Amino acid sequence: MKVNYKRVLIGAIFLYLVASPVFGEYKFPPPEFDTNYLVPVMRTVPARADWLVYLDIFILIEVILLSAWASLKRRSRNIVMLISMFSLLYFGFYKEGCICPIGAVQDIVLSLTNPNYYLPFTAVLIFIIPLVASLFIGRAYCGGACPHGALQDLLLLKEIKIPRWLDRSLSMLAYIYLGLAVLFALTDSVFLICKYDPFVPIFRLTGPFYMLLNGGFFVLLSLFIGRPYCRFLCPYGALLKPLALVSREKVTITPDKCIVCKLCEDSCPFGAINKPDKPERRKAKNRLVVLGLFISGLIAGGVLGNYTGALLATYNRDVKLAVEIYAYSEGEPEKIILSDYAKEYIRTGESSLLLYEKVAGVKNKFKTGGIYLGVWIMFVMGLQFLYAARKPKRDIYEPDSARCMSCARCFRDCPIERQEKSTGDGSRKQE
Amino acid sequence: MDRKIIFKNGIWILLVAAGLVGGYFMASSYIPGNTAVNEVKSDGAGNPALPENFKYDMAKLKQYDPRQLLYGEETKIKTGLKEPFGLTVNKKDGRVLVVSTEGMLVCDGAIAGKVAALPVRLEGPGSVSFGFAGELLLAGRDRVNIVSGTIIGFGKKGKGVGEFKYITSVKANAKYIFTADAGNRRVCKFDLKGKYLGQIGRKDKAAGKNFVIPSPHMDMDFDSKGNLWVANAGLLQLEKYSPEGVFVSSWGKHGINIDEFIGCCNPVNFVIDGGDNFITAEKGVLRIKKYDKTGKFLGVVAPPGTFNEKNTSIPLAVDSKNRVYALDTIEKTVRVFSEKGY
Amino acid sequence: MMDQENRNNILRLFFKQVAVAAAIVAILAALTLTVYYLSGQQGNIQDSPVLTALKAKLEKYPDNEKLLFEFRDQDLKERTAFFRKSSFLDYGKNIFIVFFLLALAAFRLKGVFTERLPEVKKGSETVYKTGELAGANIYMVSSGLTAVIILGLLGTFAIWGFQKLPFEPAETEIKEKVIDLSSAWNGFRGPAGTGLVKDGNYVKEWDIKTGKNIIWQIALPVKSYSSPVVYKDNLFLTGSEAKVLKVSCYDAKNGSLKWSSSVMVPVKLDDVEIMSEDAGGAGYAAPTTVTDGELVFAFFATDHLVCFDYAGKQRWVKYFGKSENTYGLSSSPLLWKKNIILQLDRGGEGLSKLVSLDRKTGQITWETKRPVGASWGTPAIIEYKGKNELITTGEEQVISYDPDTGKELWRVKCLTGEISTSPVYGDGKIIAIDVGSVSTVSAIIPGGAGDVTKTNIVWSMQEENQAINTPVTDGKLLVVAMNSLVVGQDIKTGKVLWKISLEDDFWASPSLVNGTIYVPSQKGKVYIVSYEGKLLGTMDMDSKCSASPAFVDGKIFIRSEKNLFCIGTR
Amino acid sequence: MEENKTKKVSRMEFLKNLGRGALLLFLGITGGAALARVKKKPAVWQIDPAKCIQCGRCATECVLRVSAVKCVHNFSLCGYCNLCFGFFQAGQRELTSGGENQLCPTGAIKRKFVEYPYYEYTIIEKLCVGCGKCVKGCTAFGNGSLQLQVMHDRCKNCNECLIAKACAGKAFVRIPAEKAYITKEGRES
Repeated sequence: MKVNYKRVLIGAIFLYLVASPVFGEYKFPPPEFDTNYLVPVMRTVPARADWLVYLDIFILIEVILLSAWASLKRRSRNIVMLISMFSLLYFGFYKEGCICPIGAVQDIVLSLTNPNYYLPFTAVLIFIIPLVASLFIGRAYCGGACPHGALQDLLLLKEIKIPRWLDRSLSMLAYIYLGLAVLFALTDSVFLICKYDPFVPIFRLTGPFYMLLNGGFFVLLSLFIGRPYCRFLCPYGALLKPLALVSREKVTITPDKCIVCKLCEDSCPFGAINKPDKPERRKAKNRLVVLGLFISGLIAGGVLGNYTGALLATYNRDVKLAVEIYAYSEGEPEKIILSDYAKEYIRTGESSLLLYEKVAGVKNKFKTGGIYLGVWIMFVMGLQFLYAARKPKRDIYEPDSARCMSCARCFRDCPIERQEKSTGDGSRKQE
Repeated sequence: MDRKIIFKNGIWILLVAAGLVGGYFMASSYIPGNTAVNEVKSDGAGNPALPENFKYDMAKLKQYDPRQLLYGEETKIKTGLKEPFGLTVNKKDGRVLVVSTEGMLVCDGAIAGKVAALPVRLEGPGSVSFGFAGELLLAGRDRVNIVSGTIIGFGKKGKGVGEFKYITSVKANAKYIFTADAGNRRVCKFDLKGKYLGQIGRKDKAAGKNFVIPSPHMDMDFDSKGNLWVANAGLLQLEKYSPEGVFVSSWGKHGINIDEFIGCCNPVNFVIDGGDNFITAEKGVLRIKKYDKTGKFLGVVAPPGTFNEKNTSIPLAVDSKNRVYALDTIEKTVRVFSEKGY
Repeated sequence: MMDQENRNNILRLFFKQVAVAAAIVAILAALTLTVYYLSGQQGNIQDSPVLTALKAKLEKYPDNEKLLFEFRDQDLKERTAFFRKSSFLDYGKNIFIVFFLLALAAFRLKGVFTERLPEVKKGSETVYKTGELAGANIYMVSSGLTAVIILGLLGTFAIWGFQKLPFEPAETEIKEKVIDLSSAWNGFRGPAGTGLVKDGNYVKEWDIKTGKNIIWQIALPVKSYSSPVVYKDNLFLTGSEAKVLKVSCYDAKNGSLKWSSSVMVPVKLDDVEIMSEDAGGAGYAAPTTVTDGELVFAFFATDHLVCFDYAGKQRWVKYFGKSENTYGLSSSPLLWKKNIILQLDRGGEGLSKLVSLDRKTGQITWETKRPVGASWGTPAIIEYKGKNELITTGEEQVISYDPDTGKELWRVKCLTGEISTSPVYGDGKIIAIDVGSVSTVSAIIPGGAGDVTKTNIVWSMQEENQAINTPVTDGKLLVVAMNSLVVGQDIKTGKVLWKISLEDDFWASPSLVNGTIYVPSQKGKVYIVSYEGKLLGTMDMDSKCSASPAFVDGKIFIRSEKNLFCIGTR
Repeated sequence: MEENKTKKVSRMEFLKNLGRGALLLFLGITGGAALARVKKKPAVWQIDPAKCIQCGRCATECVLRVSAVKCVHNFSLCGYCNLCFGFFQAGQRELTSGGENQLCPTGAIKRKFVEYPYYEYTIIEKLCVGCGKCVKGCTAFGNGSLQLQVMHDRCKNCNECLIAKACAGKAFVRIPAEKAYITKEGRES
């Protein structure tokens, strides 16, 4: 058997390489068999090859560029859909959604505070590439390359429009979620984004029950609401939004020929198209009030965040362990059933006071982090408030470049666009 | 229009039927067993408790009746050797000898002397014992040295005649030297000059016996009548051979009771004391027990928990006063046990 | 022949029906799976009660073949069921996915054949019809509302987060109090560890039968060789009671129990094999406690150093790993500046060490490995030529260390056998005694570096008796209580000044109190000897006295095996 | 009017360019800092058998329904014992593969007679749930040839391994991907 020989040979070489320098000589010999029994080799399946990871990066870049081309230049919904289908199949179901830029946020953050944390080069690239891209070509990553987004987008069956004020309010959650995820990652507590990601278990078709339940909920939601996770929760989307706002290229519908028909606004399931407006100028007094509110909000956020952080600290594993050890050392040892963690900790014989000290450090980290979290939340809130108060003059329907996912639905529904397409001028140049 | 209706109803029926068939297969592939609901209790750290069947309780196996304890620890000798492997007592002068590849330690009773260099270089751990005439038998992994004024060495690595793979014990009586070679799973017989005379085991179909040695533990000793006893560890038995090396009888059985041997391969070490009683050492559940010459369980010498749990063998020796010397190879100490009231 | 529109209509209808039917199947599958998933097993096989019961039965009737086959059948059935369940989940999942995708595709295709031009939806304008200003206000109001909600949430969390973790110390830093320990008997053999008392009026006569000069006496539930320690009204004792380690605090005025706390160490004492007091070992709690006036430090033979506060609450515990000391550890902890110094001569290679721990936290401040095996003495800190030295006795040698850093200063090889005596210092000489059939008393001058065996031994003398306790000296007279002998020597020369032969054995150390020597004995007596070597009296106690007495404010606290006595005039 | 508009737009454009530049700089700094922390070699999760205490969490904590951790058999260490404590329960009735004798809760170990007195024990990987019971038995009594390992055809190599977070013995380590398994070779008893 050819295959068998190969396996034995590879195994032997492997064993030789691994074991021989250290232990080689004195190995107790296995029994000698009279029958021609061949000692099998321990089953080891090699890990995924390294170059494949770089191939993924390459594909990611290509897909982002392609998606941008399809939405900005080719202006074709169908091509964008095809790209996102590919992403769903490749990044989603084949790669099973790991590692993705959404989770990479935590890797980056944790590696900045903990130099010993294992941070692969690819994680940095995967994190940074879509961000840089969004500065130039908008949220092309969300539109075509993100398997999470692709899944939700393709699931959208019967759209239910949610009012704008609700949309704007809910989109705040993403920033809070981002803040929390960063706080938990910084303190090495838990990777919140990964733990509660709704779509990874769907890509894997298996997972812990709570994850599957979460996934099912979001799938159900996506049937009726356009990209609920992207719009309201995605922490990476929260990062992309401000970058896309100053993007060089952005989706425009028909700036020169807009007939203000409102079709595009209806076509957008993400509420990302602003309608024409002719506001009056606001008075400076109002702005002052808003500014005052803004600053006091920041302070309130900081103060409250401080204590909120202290509460969040109790979700840290070390803190839980310390609480357990404390309960053990205060109560009657016979009656308390210790967890394995506590048993292991006790076995090492460290002073419990040291643990308490460490935990105090963790809690302090959380408290400081909580201040930043509170300020961050109130800062974003304030910006949102100011943004709402702002009234730019607009004559035509225009996509909100922060919210636009480059899905190209608006082109599909635009009568002018249709007309041009039907007259054969397919690849219309953008003004 | 008819076709339309057929379409309309046909598709409905077809699809629901397909679903039902699927469901039927789903249901039929499921044989209702006993479905105890997994009661997930939370421990203090907020983690689900492990189901009980994932626990593998070693504590249960370590239980013993304190009334069965026959011996008490008398003293402990620190060896100062890095990797001691061999222990023997010269029954004539009561000196304890502990051997490691880098040197040996001679103790007078409980008082440790200085670490001295070995008379001969040893390749890897092996075994040590005193011969009938007081000569020192010093074995490395695959070479035996007879030290008595002059040094006679024999053996090399291999599986042929007079070759060794993994010597775990070497003992001599007035006529012969016996070596237990765990690597080759055989006992070899030599004369006092190192001349090969024969072997026991090694799929010796004629003799009808075979040593089952899954791990490098295979001990030997002589009783007062000069019979050779070999620990057939894989069978959890002690086997008796005549002075000439012919199989006579055996005893020992496996089980979880204190008088039985537990594990894949026990006893890992044993020694026969002046009263022809067996002192046996086991790994896994590290304990030393005492049996009489018929294999009747007498009691416990060292209960579980006495030795460092990382030990996988406990070389044993007895002196003329029937004190039991046991070598803790991890903590590098010789522990001396004597009968209570001694 | 159908026209275009008709064909589209039929296809649309077709796909609609496919979609609805597939959706129904998918939903059914999803529901079944969910119910199934929740119905118990989540991927791991369980020991079922049926099997467990059968197993127990089988063990009871091992020869019952029928039972055996019943067990095997049931076992196989359950294992099969487990994997059937697993495959059921997989299979059901596949059904769900296929039908779900089918439904999705059908809905999409239905859309393809419903070719309609996009049109402005009716009624969608209403929200914004309230005017431009109103539209803007809606955003403002919603943003404001969100802000309020989030602030509210933050506030709620903040209220919960305001609570402290149970072990968090109070915010206010406790200031370092300077505690006067000069009048206390706060450790092994007094505040200086010398066993020397220079002031106070102590009785030389008492009777436990008549109660003469007995202020109070209490029965001790705990057992150990450790000595009582007194600070102000608090008397601390350690011991083991029914295999539980205890630290107890009594009122020194009347002997009432203030508290008795079990030591929370994460081992069962059954797992720690220690030679008990009955077997001639030191037991679990031979080391004497030490207190700094705020905290009590108790060391146990289980290798745990435990810190209690005066309320009886355990503050910290430090574990040093399993030791190999034959008789059990007996060296008492020592107070030094902010630290606790502990001599851990625990036998075994690399196990012996000297450690210094921070009093407050139990954190190790320094640690020095000792090249010796097991020994049982307590170190002493002396001042020699303005420098502090930590003198230790151990296997074969006396070693001096710097108590602040743990650096070795010098060593003298003058000891043989098992060392259980502690060094004492007087008249510029360190007295070290070894134990054997012969005891050698050596006087060593401190100072120097390295091995100073040849230069620093001033005198040494041998006595054919065993001394396992610690001598006492006032700088002139050295009193050694040996086996059946109490010897008074001149510390300058080692010359024996007097000798008292007694049919007794001494484990407790003698004390020199204003020129009178108190020697508790193993036969349950306390011998009172004058400075000149005259036996003044023999006080009978109830049982053997292995602990050294404490002398505080005119009261003598003597711990016998069973009782604790407070002796003095009322 | 027209001129005014272009002017305004260009001012806006300038501001946007400024913002873009600032954000790029920020991204550059973040990326650079992260790159400084990058570990060059690709790594995977694996269990160090020396630290593994066989607590059983591998079976329950993995993100996959059936854990990526499986028991593997390092045959070169195996003693081919008749009385295998990875296979048999302590106190087994007899040395057969009857359900009452087996330790494995799923029956995932196959016992095959090789020749007297040797038996081969093979893990049926499909049935193994990674509970580590057999590993515990073999480590305690035998040569420790059974060990738990993360199988890389199943492991998703999550950036935060949930089992690693839950591992009581802290036995989960990241090791270079080219040497993705930790065998006990040579550490035989």
